Amino acid sequence: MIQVQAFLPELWLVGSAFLVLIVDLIQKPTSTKTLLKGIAVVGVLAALLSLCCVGGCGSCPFGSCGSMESVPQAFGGFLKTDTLALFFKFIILMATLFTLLISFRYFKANPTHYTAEFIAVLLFSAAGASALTSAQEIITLYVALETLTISSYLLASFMKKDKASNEAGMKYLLLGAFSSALLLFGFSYLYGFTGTTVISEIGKILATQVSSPLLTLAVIMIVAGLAFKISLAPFHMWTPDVYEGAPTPITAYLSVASKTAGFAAFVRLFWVGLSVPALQPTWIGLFAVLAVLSIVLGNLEALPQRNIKRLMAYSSIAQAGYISTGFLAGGQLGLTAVLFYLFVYLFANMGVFLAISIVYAKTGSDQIEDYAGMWKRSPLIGIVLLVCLLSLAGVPPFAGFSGKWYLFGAAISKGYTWIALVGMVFSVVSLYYYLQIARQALFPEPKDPSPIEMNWLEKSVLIICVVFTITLGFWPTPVMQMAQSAASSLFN
Amino acid sequence: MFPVLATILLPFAVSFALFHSVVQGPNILPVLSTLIVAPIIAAFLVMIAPEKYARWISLATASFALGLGVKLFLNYQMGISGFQFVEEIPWLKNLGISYILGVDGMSTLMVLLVTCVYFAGALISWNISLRRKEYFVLFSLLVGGVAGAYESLDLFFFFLFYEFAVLPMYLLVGIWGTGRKEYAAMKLTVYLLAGSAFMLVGFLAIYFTSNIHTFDIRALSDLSATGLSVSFQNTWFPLLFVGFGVISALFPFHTWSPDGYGSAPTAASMLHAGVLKSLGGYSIIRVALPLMPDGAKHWLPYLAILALINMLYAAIVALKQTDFKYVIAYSSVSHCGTILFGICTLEAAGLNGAVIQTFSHGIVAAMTFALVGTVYGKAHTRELSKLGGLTACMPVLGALFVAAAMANVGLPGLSGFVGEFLVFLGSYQSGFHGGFTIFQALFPMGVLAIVLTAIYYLRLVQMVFFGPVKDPHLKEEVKDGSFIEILPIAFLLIVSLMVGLYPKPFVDMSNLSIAPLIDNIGGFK
Amino acid sequence: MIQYSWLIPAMPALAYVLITIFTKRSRVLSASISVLTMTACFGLSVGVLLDLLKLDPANRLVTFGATWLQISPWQANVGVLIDPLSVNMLLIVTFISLLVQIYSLGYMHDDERFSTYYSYLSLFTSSMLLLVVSNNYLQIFVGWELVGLCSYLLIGFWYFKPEAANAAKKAFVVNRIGDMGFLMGVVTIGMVFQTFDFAQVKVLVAQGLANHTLASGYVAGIAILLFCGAVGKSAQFPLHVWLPDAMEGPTPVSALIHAATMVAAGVYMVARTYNLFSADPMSMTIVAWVGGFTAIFAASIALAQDDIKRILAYSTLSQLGYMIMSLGVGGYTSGMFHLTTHACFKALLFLGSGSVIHSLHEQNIWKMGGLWKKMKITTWTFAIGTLAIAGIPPLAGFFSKDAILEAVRDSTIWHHEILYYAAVFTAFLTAFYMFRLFFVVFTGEARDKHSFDHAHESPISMTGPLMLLAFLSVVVGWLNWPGVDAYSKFVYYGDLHLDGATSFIQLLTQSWLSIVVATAGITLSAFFYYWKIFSSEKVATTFKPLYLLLKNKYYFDEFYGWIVDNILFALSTVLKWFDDEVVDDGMVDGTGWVARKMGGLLSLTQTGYVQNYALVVFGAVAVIFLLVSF
Amino acid sequence: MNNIPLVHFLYLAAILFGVGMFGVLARKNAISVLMGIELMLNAVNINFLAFARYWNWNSLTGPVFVVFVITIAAAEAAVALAIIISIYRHLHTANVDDAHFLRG
Repeated sequence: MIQVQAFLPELWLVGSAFLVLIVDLIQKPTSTKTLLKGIAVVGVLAALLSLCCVGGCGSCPFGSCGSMESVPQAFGGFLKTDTLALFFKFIILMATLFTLLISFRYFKANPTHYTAEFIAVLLFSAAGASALTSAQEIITLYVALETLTISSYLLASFMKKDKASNEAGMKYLLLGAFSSALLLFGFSYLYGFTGTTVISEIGKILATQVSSPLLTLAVIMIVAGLAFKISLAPFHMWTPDVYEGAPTPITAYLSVASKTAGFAAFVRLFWVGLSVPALQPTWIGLFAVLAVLSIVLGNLEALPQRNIKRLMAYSSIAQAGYISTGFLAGGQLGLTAVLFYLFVYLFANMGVFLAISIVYAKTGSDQIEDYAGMWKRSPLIGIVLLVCLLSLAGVPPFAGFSGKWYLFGAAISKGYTWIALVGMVFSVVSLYYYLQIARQALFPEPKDPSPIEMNWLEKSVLIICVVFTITLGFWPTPVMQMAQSAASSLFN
Repeated sequence: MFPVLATILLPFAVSFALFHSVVQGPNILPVLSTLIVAPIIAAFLVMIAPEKYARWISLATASFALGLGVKLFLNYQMGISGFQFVEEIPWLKNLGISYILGVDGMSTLMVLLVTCVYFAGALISWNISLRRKEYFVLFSLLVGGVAGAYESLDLFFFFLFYEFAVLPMYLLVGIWGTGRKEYAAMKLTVYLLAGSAFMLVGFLAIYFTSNIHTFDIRALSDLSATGLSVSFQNTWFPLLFVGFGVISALFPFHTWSPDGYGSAPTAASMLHAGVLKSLGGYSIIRVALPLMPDGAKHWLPYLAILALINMLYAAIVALKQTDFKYVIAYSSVSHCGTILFGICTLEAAGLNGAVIQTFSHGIVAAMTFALVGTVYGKAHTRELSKLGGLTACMPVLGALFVAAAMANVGLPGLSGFVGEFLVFLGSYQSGFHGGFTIFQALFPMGVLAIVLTAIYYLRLVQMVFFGPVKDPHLKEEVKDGSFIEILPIAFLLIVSLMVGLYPKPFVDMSNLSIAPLIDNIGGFK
Repeated sequence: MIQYSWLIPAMPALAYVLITIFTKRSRVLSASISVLTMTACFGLSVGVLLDLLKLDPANRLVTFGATWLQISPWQANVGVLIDPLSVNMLLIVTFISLLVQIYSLGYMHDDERFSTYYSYLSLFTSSMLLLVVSNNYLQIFVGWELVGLCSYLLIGFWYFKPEAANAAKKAFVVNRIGDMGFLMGVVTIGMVFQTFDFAQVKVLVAQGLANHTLASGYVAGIAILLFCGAVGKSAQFPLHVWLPDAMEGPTPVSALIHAATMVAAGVYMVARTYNLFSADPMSMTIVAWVGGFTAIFAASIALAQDDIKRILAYSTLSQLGYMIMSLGVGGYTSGMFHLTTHACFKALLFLGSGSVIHSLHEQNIWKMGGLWKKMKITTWTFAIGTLAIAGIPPLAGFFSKDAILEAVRDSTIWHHEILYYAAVFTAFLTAFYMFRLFFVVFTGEARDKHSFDHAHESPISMTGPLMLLAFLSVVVGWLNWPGVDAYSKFVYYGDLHLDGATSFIQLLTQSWLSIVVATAGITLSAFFYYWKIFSSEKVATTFKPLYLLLKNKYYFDEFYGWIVDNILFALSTVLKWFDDEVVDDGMVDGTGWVARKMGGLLSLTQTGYVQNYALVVFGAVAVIFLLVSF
Repeated sequence: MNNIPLVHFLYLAAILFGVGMFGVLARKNAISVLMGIELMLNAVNINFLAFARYWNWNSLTGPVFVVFVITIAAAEAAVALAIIISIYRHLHTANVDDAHFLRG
């Protein structure tokens, strides 16, 4: 049977996407796009609300998820929206919402004729991402993934006039396609070994099998294909170029939404499908290597950066590494840590990118030295940069700190103390470049003291980011509980 | 002058009146939380209030906090050892984290120290003009963090507050500093956080290795319950020691301290040298020793050498400094060496000495930095070659500086002596147990430090305050300290005198937490 | 009265606080507060003395105290111990400092920091008395350090004079070096005996030595550590260098601190802890020889000095050497007795020189001369002081110095005969250089007309104390008038035994040698400087190297200066370089530099060529596969 | 053709995949790179079908997957061509190496 709740959010997104396109056709081209924006925002908000009905309770998104009588599912269980999926969906949808906001400011700065298309494609890719989180089966997973990525190719290269954007798009596309080819090849062998594409079935069947080189190859290729999406080193090479070239809102979107989706895929595929004695040591070890590599490379390469978007790209590589430590630790604790950190990461990163796009709209530059004296031009942005960046660096009392506390805690609980040590040492390195930005923003007097204006919406969103980032630092309890119930839903 | 006095006395009285009822058992008012929250609230008030009220608000809060600190000291029941005024709120049950505050003798002293320095700092920053609002916001936040670090009994919150204090320091140094301030600020921050990286991993390792999954220090202090293996302790004790040591400027991780203090604004260096730096030694006694006694026994004799190097090395380097403030900074490093050395002795006397020395160093270093700041504010230079004969134009400050120097030198009657004497006693005693230990060799060299300290401090006094006035127009322009400038320094001097003249209450206080600890560990015997 | 004895150190401390906080403005109030408290202290001390005399000689010891700090097993007390020894010191200190304070009324009259001066004096007296009445090792150390501080403050009282500032620093640091040993000694005592109390330690040492649980060598070690402190404070060789420089301070200060009281603290401390020293001959020998050597060493230097105060300073050194030596050879009573008499006549001499300096504003004796015409009282009193120190009967110096010589002669320590002849020779030298000083300054013709013309006798506030002290310098010695032996019966160690003469005549006959050398010294210097039959210049030129050696104090200042500059400060320079370059720039900034450079190098891998990225992906997969499967 | 063993198909697929990968890594023209990717995808398709036959034809999983792959490949190609054209507008070449302005 089919329960609509299982894909209600996706319905909302796709629906509003089409609506946007249609309305754009009806409207006369000169008209302001406010209506479209309205529709999009409402659509995403509706999708967010629909999470509640999926959760089966009216009150809070996740309130009674633990005590839900039946997990809504559709297409013969190919889509199953359990609490884990809900958590991921929430992050993705929030990210989409933020992206929309950012993009409004961004397009004020460099206008385009294709606002409607942009919004629609964004919503499509969001739908893909959100479907991905509840995919229980490889084909579904693959289709959702491609929906996400192909539309993000478009988004990345959306600024047709801008050479950088085009280059970014092309690189992203070629490499993305290449990596998904690898992924598929891995899938094909996986199918070959098990004869099924249902993840839980795969797990059952592989449980009895012994490891074989081909199977290992398959696993490695799958890891490679997905690691590309969350930009784990050494599959991260595309990230800086694409992040720098793509329009700022898309950079934000990629750094949060598509990462989250990638992790969702990882969690399902590996902790349900491939957590079998024959394979687990292999891919956990593999992840340990990748995580450490990303932490080291990401942080070190971020040091010499001058362009803030590029810097954030490297930082996001490092962050992926941190999250992977929690992922490879696995189990209730590890996954909780991953989910919580993603939640934290959402607000911190989005805050930074919103600030970036606001500054860019004013100064037309992404160079760090142009952030000089931000405290005077707009105190709020100064605070946002300080708080969010330090949260990314994992400095108390900001959310990133408690996030890292759980991630490394999970890693250590499984005996990966050395990874935790590397992680901590390099988060000190990261502190160096994050503080470089904060320093520019807070210490010197501005060259051009003209204030940076923003509308009430952006103001409030920035404030929300700050408030969340600070509060979650010393009072993570509620979100942690949600994350726990979400993580536990994977195992029962 | 009178409004200032009013702003000081009223909140002081209020806090006394408010907490007159704070006693053991179910205490009505969460005094410890108030100590943390009050500065943070003050920060918010400063944020919203108009700029001209900023300093008044922070001064009022400071004296309120001072009242609390004194009250705490008075109301602490000497009869019962162990933690008092405990507040406990479960935070994340299944992760063993809960919000626990509590003080024993040692931390009561530390809280008193914090409040004293906070008060003095608020007065010293009276004439800050640049970005005053932000300054006082950060200043108050800093204090809140430090107070929390000294009070919290849960490793998670301990760490949280600990680093919470580091961040405002970064901004204070970076924005209101002098000289290579941005470099210094960055260095200081990166250093301290690098040190804390080991702490965090160590804490987590302890949590997951121990049989009882909790971050509650009280529970973890029971080795039989935690069952941490000797090998584990031997691995992690040095790492934690170094992690904590970094913030106490342990050689060779001390170089943040001269640069940091050299360029920090006065109140910031007061708080940092006086309070934040003391956190290192404090946390070793509070966390590292009780949690990993076997590791301590194994490593301390070697770490003692590092501590000794701190004492002597910093003292010798201080001899040739040309910058007024750098001498003080190195002397502070040297004194921290004394503290660490006292800890390394693992003896009742030594540890008590370390605690008293921590308190004393806090007060004295704060006083000295306050003086340097005030003098610098008047003479506009810290070059020893340019200064000289300042007593002629600022007799009171000169006299106070001589007093401060003597306190640093460890002259009896001032707080410095008590701590150092106990440390030496402890180190020799530690040398006594189990035949020859390294301490018998180290002890005389430790004593050598008091001579070196005397040399460079008297050199300082001579070059700055004695002799003929090098710069003639200093004589006309520069006037002696005003009431508001003298007040905090005199206040700190009085505290130092109180400890120096009648140390019994303070030593008893610290011994309340040291004696049981030593009983558990049992020295090197 | 004894139960109030704790007030004796307390009152001057109070005076200090009052002056510093309230009466800085008013000179009169400050001075009167200080002088009145001092009078009260003196009266109280006399009262204590009388009380003590009431007690039976066998147990003239009263002690009480309160806990100062406590860590089991230790309990450090602050307490009072009243016995003949401490009462003796109490009287000296309170009396001399009372006189000095009165004297200073005149001497410091024109100084603008008059009140501060008096506050310092009160502080000094208070800490000195704290040291004196102490009943435990810790407290004596505390007082010890505090007098050091006051000496620092008072030497550097004229801080704007670079020499004064230097001298103050030097005094403090050199003392600090000695105190290092003292502190180690105190700590060791605390370790070994688990207490700091004099009485208890005394008992424990006796027991330990009796039942051989305690090696006497160990006690000797402790004693020597303590003695380091005495060497520093009493300016014994090799830590003597600070005392002559200390003369940069105001002259009354030199009289009080650097002649009568503080420098005697070392002697007092040795006497106070005598049971430790007497436990083992080794420590006694060391003490005796250090004292003896200092005596002759300093006396020889005094021969060639030109500054009136420095000559007196060196004579102080050599007299202190006498006392130390006397203690070392077991002459406990004689040492303390010499301390007492010396306090009187040396204070007298310093105050006299002060009155000279006050009128001439000149310290070089070769610019003085013929002063007896202008300043009768000063001249007469000074003459008495000089005779006293030269040891001419029946003045004070004679009795005490002769007792010391006796003690040395009769002692049994290693090569005491050498010490004895050295001491006798020192007596000769003392007589010589003291009269050299006297003749040059007071007799003959004025050498510097200008300063001579406006020379004048000092006011009564200064001459009064002079006369009083002169009187004492005559009579104090009579305390030990043969047959009476009042002092010896009062202050002694162990059980009372009186040896030596029973009548004055017998004493004179016994000690013919010291009288002979004294008169010889006087006559010789008269030949040189009064009748000018011999020419000192000629001698100086003939024995030029020797003369220069003495003139330059055996080059000790240069030697120590060289050590400080070329060892300590050189080391400091090296370490500073190490700290800045190696630790900081190298290790710390180096790490950051490496990180940034690595970041730069690694980011070169981002070539921007899409196919390189693809290649990396492929390569990574291939490598991982190979690693995993093989 | 039932007697052709599975491994033959796999070898074929592997070779095809390799060829495609070579195209991706070596060819400079963006279009050829794209074609290389298409080859890789088709190799995957062969795998799927082969495996599908190897298991059983009743479950349509393999073929269905193939259908999806083909569709998505088509979509991908569409987007790709669009982007390449727009690149061409800027650089007047479709050589992937000429687009290397974002680096470092």
